[in-house]
Amino acid sequence: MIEAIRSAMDVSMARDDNVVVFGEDVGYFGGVFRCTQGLQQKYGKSRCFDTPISELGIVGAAIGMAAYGLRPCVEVQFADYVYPAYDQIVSEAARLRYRSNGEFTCPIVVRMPTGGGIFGGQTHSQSPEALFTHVSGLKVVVPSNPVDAKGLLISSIEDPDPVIFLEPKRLYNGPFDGHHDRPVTPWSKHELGDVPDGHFNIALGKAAIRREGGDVTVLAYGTMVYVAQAACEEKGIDAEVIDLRTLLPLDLETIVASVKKTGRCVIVHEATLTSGFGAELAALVQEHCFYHLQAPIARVTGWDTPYPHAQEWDYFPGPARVGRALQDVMEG
Amino acid sequence: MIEAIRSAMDVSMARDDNVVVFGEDVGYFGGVFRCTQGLQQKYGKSRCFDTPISELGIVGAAIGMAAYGLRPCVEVQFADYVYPAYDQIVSEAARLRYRSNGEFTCPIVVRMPTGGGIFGGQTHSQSPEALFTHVSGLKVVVPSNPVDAKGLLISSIEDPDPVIFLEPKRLYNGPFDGHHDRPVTPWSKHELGDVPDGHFNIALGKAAIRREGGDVTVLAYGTMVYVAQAACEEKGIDAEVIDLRTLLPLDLETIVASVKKTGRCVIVHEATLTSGFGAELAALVQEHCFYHLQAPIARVTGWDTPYPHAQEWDYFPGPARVGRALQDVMEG
Amino acid sequence: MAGGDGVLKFHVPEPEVRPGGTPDFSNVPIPKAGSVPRPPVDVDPRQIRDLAYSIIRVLNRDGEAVGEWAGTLTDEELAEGLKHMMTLRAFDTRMLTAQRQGKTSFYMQHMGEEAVSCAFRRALAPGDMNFPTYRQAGLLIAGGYPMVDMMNQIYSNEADPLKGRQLPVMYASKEHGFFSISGNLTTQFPQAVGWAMASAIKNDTRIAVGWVGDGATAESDFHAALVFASTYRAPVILNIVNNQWAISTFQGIARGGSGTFAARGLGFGIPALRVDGNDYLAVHAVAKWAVERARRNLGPTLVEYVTYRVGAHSTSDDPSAYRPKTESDAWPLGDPVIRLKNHLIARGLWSEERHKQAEAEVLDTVIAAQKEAEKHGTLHSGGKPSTRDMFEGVYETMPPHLRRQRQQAGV
Amino acid sequence: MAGGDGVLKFHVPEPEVRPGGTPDFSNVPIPKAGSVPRPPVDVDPRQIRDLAYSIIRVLNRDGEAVGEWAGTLTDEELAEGLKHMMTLRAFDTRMLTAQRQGKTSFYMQHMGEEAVSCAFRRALAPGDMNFPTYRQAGLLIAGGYPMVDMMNQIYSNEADPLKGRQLPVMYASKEHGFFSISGNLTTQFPQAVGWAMASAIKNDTRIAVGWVGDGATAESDFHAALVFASTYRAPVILNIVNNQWAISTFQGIARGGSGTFAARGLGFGIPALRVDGNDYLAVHAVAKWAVERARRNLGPTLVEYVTYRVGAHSTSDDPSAYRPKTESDAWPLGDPVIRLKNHLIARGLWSEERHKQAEAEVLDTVIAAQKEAEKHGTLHSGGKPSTRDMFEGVYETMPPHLRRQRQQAGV
Ligand SMILES: Cc1ncc(C[n+]2csc(CCOP(=O)(O)OP(=O)(O)O)c2C)c(N)n1
Ligand SMILES: Cc1ncc(C[n+]2csc(CCOP(=O)(O)OP(=O)(O)O)c2C)c(N)n1
Ligand SMILES: [Mg+2]
Ligand SMILES: [Mg+2]
Repeated sequence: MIEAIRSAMDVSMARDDNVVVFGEDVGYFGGVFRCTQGLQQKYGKSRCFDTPISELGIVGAAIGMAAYGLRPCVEVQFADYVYPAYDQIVSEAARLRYRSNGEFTCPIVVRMPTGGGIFGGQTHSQSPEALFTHVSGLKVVVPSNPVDAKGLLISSIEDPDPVIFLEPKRLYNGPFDGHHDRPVTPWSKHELGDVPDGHFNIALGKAAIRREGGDVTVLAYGTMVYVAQAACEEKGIDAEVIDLRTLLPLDLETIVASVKKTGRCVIVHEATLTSGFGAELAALVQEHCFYHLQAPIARVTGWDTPYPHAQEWDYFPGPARVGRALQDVMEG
Repeated sequence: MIEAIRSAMDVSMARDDNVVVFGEDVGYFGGVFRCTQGLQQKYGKSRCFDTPISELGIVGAAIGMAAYGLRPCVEVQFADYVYPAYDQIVSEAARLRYRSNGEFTCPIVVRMPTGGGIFGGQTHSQSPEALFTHVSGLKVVVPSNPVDAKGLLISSIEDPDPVIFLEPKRLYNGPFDGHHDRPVTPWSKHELGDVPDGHFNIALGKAAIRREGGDVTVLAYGTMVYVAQAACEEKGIDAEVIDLRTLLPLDLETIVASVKKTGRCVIVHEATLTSGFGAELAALVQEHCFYHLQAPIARVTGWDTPYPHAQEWDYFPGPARVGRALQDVMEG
Repeated sequence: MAGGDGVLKFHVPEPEVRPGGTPDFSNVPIPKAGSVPRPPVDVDPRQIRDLAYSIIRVLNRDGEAVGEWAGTLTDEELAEGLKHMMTLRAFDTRMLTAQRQGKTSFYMQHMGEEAVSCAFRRALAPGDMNFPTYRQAGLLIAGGYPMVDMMNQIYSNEADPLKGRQLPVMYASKEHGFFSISGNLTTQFPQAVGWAMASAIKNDTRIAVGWVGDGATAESDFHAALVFASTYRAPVILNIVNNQWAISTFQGIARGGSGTFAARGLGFGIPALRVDGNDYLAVHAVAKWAVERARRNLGPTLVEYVTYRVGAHSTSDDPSAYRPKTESDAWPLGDPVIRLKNHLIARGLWSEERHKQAEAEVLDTVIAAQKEAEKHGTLHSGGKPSTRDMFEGVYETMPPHLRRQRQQAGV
Repeated sequence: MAGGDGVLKFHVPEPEVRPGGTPDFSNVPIPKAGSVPRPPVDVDPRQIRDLAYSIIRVLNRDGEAVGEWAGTLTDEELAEGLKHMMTLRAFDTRMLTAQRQGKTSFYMQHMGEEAVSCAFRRALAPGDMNFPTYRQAGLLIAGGYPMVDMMNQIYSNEADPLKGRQLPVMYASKEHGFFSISGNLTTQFPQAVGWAMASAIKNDTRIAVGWVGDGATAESDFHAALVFASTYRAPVILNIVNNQWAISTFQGIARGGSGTFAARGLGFGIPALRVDGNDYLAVHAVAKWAVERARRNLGPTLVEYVTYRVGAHSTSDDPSAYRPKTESDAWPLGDPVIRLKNHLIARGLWSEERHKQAEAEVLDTVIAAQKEAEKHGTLHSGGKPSTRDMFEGVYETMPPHLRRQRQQAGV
């Protein structure tokens, strides 16, 4: 997935010289996850460069650049470190078009690795997507595979509005399904790891059905798409697994059609439960599918604690927990 | 309500000289809403003082002071300006006890005026509570009347953990019910405006039933408690109105008991809809009361736009909108 | 509160006087006009550290322009500058009254600080971009932005260019080099640096200007701006308007022990100048110097304008609660309008009579604009932006959930 | 990328050399040991601005302690200091290996920077509080915190004082004046100032110390800390450990055009000193000076320690991708352990033989601690903190929703 993300930036930089890429360690070194490797060499230091360790400065400068007419695609080294930039994102990037009635706009992308599963402890594992989905004016994207990562990132860079682009770092090397004791299959062996060269778009705001099924709808994104699929296989449940891909704006239509068909719904995310994005999903599903629901909507999520180091796999909502919830909902 | 809040700090400072109060303009001047008026005079500049305009610094310093053993109660001038302090709140205050296994703790209160209705435009009107309810380790309190404001603030100051204390500024002078074209009754004429002298507690985590009813449960907090009550009166609906008071931890028991009784639920808040706290409430209610619900849970909230200036009353979820939702749910 | 021997004591800075006391600025060192030399623009910043602790002044007490910084403006420009300041002052007076009359919710005036934004604006070229705060409307007035549009914005009326979405005075105009004002302090400062970086990345010639108040320098964005400006040698001017007060807190709370705000630049190797903000000529001369530096790839400049906020912080504020009512009379740098007027009179280019006449003309223009604006409505009466407008412009294309909500709202 | 005439150019700082090049520190001015005078602690900060641009050094090339900053430590203290640094180095070596053996997930070493935290620790009194980063374990080693407990934390084992909740090396000990380390850079800096303010508010005598890396000074929290420290004259020492590198970015990216990090303090009127961070004696002397200032209500001090990160940033990093492999050999300030060793030998207090013996002893102690720790398990084997522990301590009292979740988890 790293190559796909890099390729998205490469393609975008080649097509539009207003696209600039910067962040901590992204220039000469190519990023701690190597997502920007080679871009400085190829496009020069004016197009891809290292920044001081100031997420506020990175996003603040990006907003100014966007107001000038550039299309900055910046990296926050870990999603856990986005908070210093939160004011610039919420009060500025998200509001600029509205408050200036379009005099100034803010086509920026803020990329950040998200999620746990790498023994990163509480400050290298967080999933803060719900802190952005509450902010009018932002778009929030979470790819689950290389093809999507590339197509969605290109669309995000070309989008006229600010996009928060969360990259599940546990997926960088393969479709991790939560079975941490088994080796992960590399993307090269996966259909969605076969990334087309050159430019292509995947539209923001469109979900993808990863597994069709009739008995229950599973709503997931990022790493949880694979965890959910594994749980369905293991339990032998005829579940429909929807990969949301974009959380804001949300593809409500696809969700509602599926739940109306299945009558049951399980929501899975790695972020903590309370006020997580699953809450919004549950609220919407019950609102739009109330008369079709045969059981309460279940949420399987990270617990409401900071992400622990040693107890990583007790914390992570793996296939066993998802499987139990599926069963409960089927029996509910 | 301003006097009640001031009295809570006064009482707490008198009882415990580890309680210190500071923030922008809170010292000599007594705060732009006058909530700290007289405290510097009474307790001296070491206990109540002005700070530089740095919300990050205010909360960061408060965390250090709390680690030392003080109990800082700080003011952020408007909730809209809390974002520069967001990293200190989320990554530090909320995590300190957990990550240090109790070696260091963080008994701080961050007070801030919240909500709109004063023609304050997008940066003096926001209701960011959901950005805090997603953060494990925080408590989130929203009082709706002077008695509660005092009792809850005293409890917050005495709480061993960090508390975000949101003061609906539209309630400072009286129980505003959303009828902006009518004069607001002052608190002196309201039962809950009669604030006892001296020390008393209202426990965090306990909701209050403001209006008993059998047909539908309305979940609200802050200003919306009065809007909801007005809507129920006007529509003549036998609704039970629950004032949540504390959003985190939530009094789920009271909520579930009520919805199981009424079979219907309307949630009201001023914050934007998507990923607002209403989403969490809806998710919980459908989970715990699924088999009792007779209609979809409705949310009446601020629209998913920044808070506009001129269109304030089109934006504000007033009694008319709440009334319509009540009717819909009754018919649902 | 002072501790006993050997124990720590807590220090909180206090202004010299509080209400009831006698205003006293005798501790503020004011160098003689013309006494501060003007270094070449490519000077090594280390050679001019002193400029961060002094005050560059051009107009002396007799209204003469003296010293090396004098002479950057023609007679016509000076006369026009006076008119700009007078216009801004008249504009403020009318809008303050309008607010009191309930025609809008809020207003923020510039009294005493008119020279800063009006004179600075003159040093810029078309295409340069300001990232202002709420107290630089002089940039618009001096830049020829229509007053009617400003008023339409203040009234949130049907002709408001911002469609009623923003608090009064939060103007935005790309064409006039005026970035959208934010209610959140200091966020514009790193944005200005980013804009300047973009201009350098594109090998453009346009420069950016960031503006911030004394109080707002304490915000973290200030640091990010200086770090990025210093590292990338951005073509940006970072302006600090030190009008002595934040809201109720005097400048010492934000400044701490550093003596001046300009000094903040020294830690970043950024040339830092302090200038008499009530001296139209000095402001212009310093602005010109800094603009030339930026334009010539010499990097950022930090400028502190020493001035005084004569009025209330905003219409929501009453300064008599925290400072002596007569403090502004004691302010040693005088009034910018009177000082420029006296200069023109001293040079035989102006007279008291002509000034009165100009005042009347300016007032007429402002009143005419106001009448025109009020045709489009004021906040609570007449035409207003639509509820539909409220749902527009959150994104370029309205997403489905907002369409649903607009529908629910029935508009 | 340089633009043509008259157009703007974008500047990005670059280190002198990259992999493949020959390391070169010839542009780093190194003042002679003993050449920087020691001012009285109550000096006016304005008198000592030069100290922010120089380097205070005590040990000269011949291993002699020279100049006004010499003489703050007894022979025994020096010998003990050497042992502390050797212990820290041995500890690092063992833990690096343990990480490679899969006994833990992550480790961060101190190679080359041992003098900074070890010598500083000596200048503190019981009750003082450090707000460290992840590269000051010397504070614990020199402060007598049990190595076994450090290892238990690193292993996240059943005896981990932090119950497996934290990433390795994120220690916390109130008793040992070591605030809980955060993974988020620089957040501790304003907290240190707050702690110091609290101590002053309570008329206590204890002081606080904030620690930050060169790269992390760019974060906004740095500014907040300096603003608050300056305004309230907090009894705090603000330490910047400049080890030349952040992760892959050299110090020039964070520092920009200011020449030094110490210079940042000048804009706040805070005395700022720069010291040879590889000189145990110099670090201690400067620490003592700053501690005395804080204790005597003279306010904050900013200190920049000039040192070099010899190892990788962390076990997740490989520096050969961004700097010449031999760069550390060229570092002009030498190795802190060897320099102190040579000093003791020069003074006849130590010998090569004795050193070898001490090395062996130190290693034995570390190995013994490691054996002890491993009895309690390592990250993936043996005893570990319980799943129940995971749910505890989010709040003092577990709220109902966490109780429900713990129940769901079946623990
Ligand atoms: C982030 C943030 N915090 C607080 C405020 C509230 N506030 C508005 S203006 C102001 C004072 C600013 O003072 P200064 O920077 O000196 O500017 P001046 O008003 O004097 O021009 C304050 C505290 C705000 N708007 N934004
Ligand atoms: C807020 C935040 N942003 C980014 C990071 C990732 N990060 C961890 S250490 C580091 C480099 C710090 O360099 P420096 O301050 O020089 O300290 P050193 O490692 O050299 O001791 C970075 C970028 C982080 N931990 N926190
Ligand atoms: Mg001011
Ligand atoms: Mg470093």
